[in-house]
Amino acid sequence: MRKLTMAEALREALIEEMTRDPRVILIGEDLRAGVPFGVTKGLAEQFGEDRVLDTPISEAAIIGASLGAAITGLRPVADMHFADFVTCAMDEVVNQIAKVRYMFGGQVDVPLVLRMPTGSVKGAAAHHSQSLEAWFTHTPGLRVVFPSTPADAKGLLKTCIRGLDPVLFFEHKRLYKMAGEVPEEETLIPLGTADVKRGGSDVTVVATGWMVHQALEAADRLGQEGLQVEVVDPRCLAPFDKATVFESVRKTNRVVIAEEAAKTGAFGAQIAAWLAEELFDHLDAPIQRVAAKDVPMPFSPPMEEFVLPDAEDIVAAVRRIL
Amino acid sequence: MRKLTMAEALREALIEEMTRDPRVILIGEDLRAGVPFGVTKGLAEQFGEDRVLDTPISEAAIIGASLGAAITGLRPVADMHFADFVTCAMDEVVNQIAKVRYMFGGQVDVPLVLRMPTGSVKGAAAHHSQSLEAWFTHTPGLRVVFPSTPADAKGLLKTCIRGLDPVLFFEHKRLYKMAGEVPEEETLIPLGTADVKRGGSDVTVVATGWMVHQALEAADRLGQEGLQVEVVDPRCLAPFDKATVFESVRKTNRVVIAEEAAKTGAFGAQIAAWLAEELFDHLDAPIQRVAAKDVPMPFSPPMEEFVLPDAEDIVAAVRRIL
Amino acid sequence: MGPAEKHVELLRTMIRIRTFEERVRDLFAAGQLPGFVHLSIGQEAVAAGACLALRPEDYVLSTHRGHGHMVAKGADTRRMMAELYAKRTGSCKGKGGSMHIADASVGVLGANGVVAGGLSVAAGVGLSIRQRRSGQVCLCFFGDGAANRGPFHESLNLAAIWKLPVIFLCENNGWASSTPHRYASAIRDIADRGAGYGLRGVRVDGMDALEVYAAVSRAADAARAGGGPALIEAKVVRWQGHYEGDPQGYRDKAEITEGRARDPIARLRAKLLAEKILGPEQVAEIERAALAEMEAAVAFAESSPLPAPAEALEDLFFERR
Amino acid sequence: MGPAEKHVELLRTMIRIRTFEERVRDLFAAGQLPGFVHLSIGQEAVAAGACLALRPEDYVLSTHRGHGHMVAKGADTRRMMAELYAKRTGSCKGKGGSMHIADASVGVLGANGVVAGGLSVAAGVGLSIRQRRSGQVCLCFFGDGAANRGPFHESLNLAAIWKLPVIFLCENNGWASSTPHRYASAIRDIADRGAGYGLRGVRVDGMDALEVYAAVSRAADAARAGGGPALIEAKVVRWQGHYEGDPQGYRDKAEITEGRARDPIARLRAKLLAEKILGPEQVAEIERAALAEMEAAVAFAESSPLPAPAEALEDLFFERR
Ligand SMILES: Cc1ncc(C[n+]2csc(CCOP(=O)(O)OP(=O)(O)O)c2C)c(N)n1
Ligand SMILES: Cc1ncc(C[n+]2csc(CCOP(=O)(O)OP(=O)(O)O)c2C)c(N)n1
Ligand SMILES: [Mg+2]
Ligand SMILES: [Mg+2]
Repeated sequence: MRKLTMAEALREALIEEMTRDPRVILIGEDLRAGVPFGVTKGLAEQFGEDRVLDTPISEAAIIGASLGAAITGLRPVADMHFADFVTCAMDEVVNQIAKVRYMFGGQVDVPLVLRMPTGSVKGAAAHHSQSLEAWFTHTPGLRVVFPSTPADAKGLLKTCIRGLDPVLFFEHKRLYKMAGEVPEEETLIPLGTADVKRGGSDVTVVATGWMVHQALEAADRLGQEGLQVEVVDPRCLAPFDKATVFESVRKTNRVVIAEEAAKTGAFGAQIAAWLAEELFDHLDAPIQRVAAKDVPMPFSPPMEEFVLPDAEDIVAAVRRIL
Repeated sequence: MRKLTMAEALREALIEEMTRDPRVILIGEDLRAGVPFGVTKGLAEQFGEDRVLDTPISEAAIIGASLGAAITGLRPVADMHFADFVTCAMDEVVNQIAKVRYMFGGQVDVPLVLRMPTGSVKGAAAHHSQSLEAWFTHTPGLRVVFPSTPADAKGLLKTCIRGLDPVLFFEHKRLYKMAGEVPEEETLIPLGTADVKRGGSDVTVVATGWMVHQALEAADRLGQEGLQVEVVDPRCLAPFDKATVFESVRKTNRVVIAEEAAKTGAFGAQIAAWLAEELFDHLDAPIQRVAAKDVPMPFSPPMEEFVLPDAEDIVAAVRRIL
Repeated sequence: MGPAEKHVELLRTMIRIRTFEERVRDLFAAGQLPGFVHLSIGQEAVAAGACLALRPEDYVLSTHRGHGHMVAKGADTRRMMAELYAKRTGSCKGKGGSMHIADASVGVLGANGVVAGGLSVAAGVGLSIRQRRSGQVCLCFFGDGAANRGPFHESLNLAAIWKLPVIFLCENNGWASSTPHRYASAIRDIADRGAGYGLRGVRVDGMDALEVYAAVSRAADAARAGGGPALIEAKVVRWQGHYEGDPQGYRDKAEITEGRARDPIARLRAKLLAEKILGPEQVAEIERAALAEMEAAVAFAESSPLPAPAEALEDLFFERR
Repeated sequence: MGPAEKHVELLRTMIRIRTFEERVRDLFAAGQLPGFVHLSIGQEAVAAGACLALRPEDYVLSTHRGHGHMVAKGADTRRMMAELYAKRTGSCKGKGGSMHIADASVGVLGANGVVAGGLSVAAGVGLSIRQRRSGQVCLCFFGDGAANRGPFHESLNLAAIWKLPVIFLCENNGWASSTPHRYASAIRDIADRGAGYGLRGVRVDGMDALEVYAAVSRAADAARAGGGPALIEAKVVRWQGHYEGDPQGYRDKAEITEGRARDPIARLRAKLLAEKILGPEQVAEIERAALAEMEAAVAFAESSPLPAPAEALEDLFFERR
């Protein structure tokens, strides 16, 4: 199958959906130039500046405007530039976008996708490295999607753009340049479906985003010792595919949860809580969590590497329970 | 001992600390009138309008300004009016207040307290009822305090005002009018110390804020059946007193975690995750969680009551594991 | 409608709003309504004048003080009253209440519990109008207090650079809860902030429905013609407390009594009587009709069922799962 | 300092900034520095002119393009360079990097990774100055792009109603990353937004250090005298890309070359030479000294140790636990 980077796969999804539906518009900072990750480069030339809207640095207005457009007939795909800046539009996301449909008793649909470039890139430091997805899984009314491969990114983004509910779509910055097979034929991936990235019977590693690849690397290493590690990628944090995760843990009875966010209060804690509440009798060992240390992201590489979790940490966590 | 409402206890703490330290100032909306919860009423007359600053409706500027004041010699106690509006100053809280000390390598101290009136009051609906503390326990660099009694509120607020680290101080709206004993003599409660509100040996209920009182009511009811329920109030979510909670669970081997926030991704999930990771062998039953249903707060009382957790839910959770 | 009919329509709308809200005031005082309510009694001329200048297909973004905006834009007062009663038959099925009341069927995209929460949404509605070439306009109400929040700034700039058909209408009643506008804002006239966005801010007497109507009509025509957004400031008086039950210790009695001496309804009524556009009997008939309408609204609300508790789980998403 | 000395000081500061940043540009291109850097080459006159008008005890809030502000306010270039090298000896112990560089010992309360993140903080610094009656002022740098964010609006209004000693200084280089100011802002001159806060906005040629110095001096005197905040807009040219490595496909070559033809350093140098305030030899000496200083800075940085990984757990709180 042909290979695309995640950035190319996302662009393809945008092109296909913009071609298919004239109501789809893009709105955000530096979209026409495709700064900083290149996903939207060239789309203004292709679809016109009416549908690829560069904006001032006005996050609150951009995101609030996306809501206004969404409830009156458009299907905006907004771009947060860096997920860190969602803090500048937090009221619009949490108090408006997530709640209007409910507060108004279902009078409006909110077909809105907010793309969130997330996670660390070398030396980006405290304001350009955060993994904030947990906040939004704790905000009723939002869908939270977090793909780890080009194919998943494309298939999920297309589904989100066609949907009628607001989505925070997390894209890990380190994955934009990572290539993977992407089917030529149209593929829509339903929300709330986890994907088993690697089968195994000894231990389950539930990982998200960049950590999926760290988990696969860890699985390779442990595999050389004859350990069968199953790697499950939820792909979608809300709605969350408990069935697939539970099925895996029922089989392995051991689980490691790996994510890049600061450990305390991260989404992995909720996964652990579900297992401890609903699958307790199938757990043969403590639930291991691998995540970033609880500090802002430091600039200096040695400290940054120390703070970030990696394959080595996953290997160690698996060893603790096997 | 004399009794005070939580609002009176908080006012006393403010008066004592403002008297003791001229650097302490109050900043927020409608503070002079003491709207809406009365805590700051009369303080402008007592300490002057220079130290009790009413502001425009400019949450970002108010909270950002509190930071600027804190790192240059004042000790601001800012008021969020309703915790729900922290969304309007999220960048200032998360990217500035929580991170400056760290990003700058410890060059500045941040003696700042942000008071957060939180939780539901009858019919307040989606924008005035939220319990958002979990977000901030997931934000390295912040202290998160959540007292459930007038005495704890006073003792903790005094400690926070004297400290040199930023604190989000949650005050449950339904507790302002609740009276409780408060010592006359000066009492400072250290952060990170949980309090066992009621001893028991059969099951541990870890509860926060308003739910502490629901837990005590549940304990009474179950007590009539001879069940010994221990109720632990962390009082401080960050830093979190694992030792006291773990000690209780080591004794009871059964735990229910009760909070008012929407269940998915709430702080209780992190408590459950700690137990499942670090105290697994002492758990004899699934970790039960009692929390609000995952929807925005509806306006209509029958729906609101249905969404909110209460003593009955705690009783049911205890029965599930005994 | 000819001018005379329009004036009569303005009077009728103001009387309907006043009657609705006086009913709400009394019902709330009697403990019949949960939550809290903010009333616009005294400010009716803004809602009535502005909405008469709109077409049915136009949009409105409202505020926490939004009953008048709903009535003026044509919302069903029965479903409105039922919403305040927290009944299943309410505009929002009892999920919103006074602070989140909305009726998309008449273009009201919602009151807002967050001050200035509607301005950026309005800009986006304007964007969608432009993209769809639908010829609609979006009217966004907000208060003097809201004009000090960041979204005011970002939204006006965005609407201005894109020339969006949005009318930003500030109801300056001089107060943001207990905080006086003269204290909270560095300048007296919010209209003067328009210059920061290349807009000529317009100032009108918000106690004069005709002035409001004229100003919003001009702005709507310009917006439909592609002239871009407008900023209009209507100076009004807040007759009531910030919320019902507000002791208003912060406000001196004289200001309240003087304020109440200015009544947009009495003013227009006198004018129409003087100009013989209406006779006393016709005015009385309008008042009777409004009373009857609100009686019916209350009866409808009271006889409506409360939502079943589990209905709280509905309406969160379009896709069930 | 007499006028002549001040002019020489301005030139020296600009040359030091330029020399520091050209070094950084080359080191970054050579892959010596992690993360990303935004350079202010071409904009040196603003940092130099503004900071010369300040006292050592005054405060500065900087931006993501903040090296010049640091140098001009007196920060140690050795520790600055070490910070960019991510070394333990850096201004922020390697935790901040270029985008979060700060030196509280000279009053620089930090660059900021969030556009407009510093404005509200500056208002609070002004508040604390007022409460402490310390006679200081706070200078807040920000860009044209930042002027479209809500905190600009809220912070200027707050500083204005409280008459805080804060100087809001906009470096308008015509670009916010790839977005032109003329597209993103509804008005050309950001200074004109001052009127919305009762401030007389001041426009200066940001390529002329003397003009900037004069304007900020006046604003600082007024602020110290209790006259409240100021809004100054300095028009400048961004010589480099938005960040180092920016291909600038969005910007036409002519604009860049024309822009680079305008050089604040050459301009002042020529003036001082023409007025015989300095001779060529003295200018060369200043340049040599700057080169030597930055050589020493690089040597210091390169010879400094990287932080130990576990140092990442320090400096989060004052209270250990
Ligand atoms: C962001 C935000 N801050 C504070 C509040 C609390 N609050 C509700 S209404 C109000 C006053 C609003 O004043 P204004 O905008 O002038 O409208 P008015 O009440 O006068 O109609 C305040 C402070 C809020 N709802 N939202
Ligand atoms: C709130 C926020 N939005 C977007 C960004 C990404 N960003 C960094 S610098 C920049 C441009 C800033 O333009 P301006 O304020 O004019 O400063 P300049 O870069 O021209 O010095 C942008 C969009 C950011 N850092 N913060
Ligand atoms: Mg008002
Ligand atoms: Mg710029």
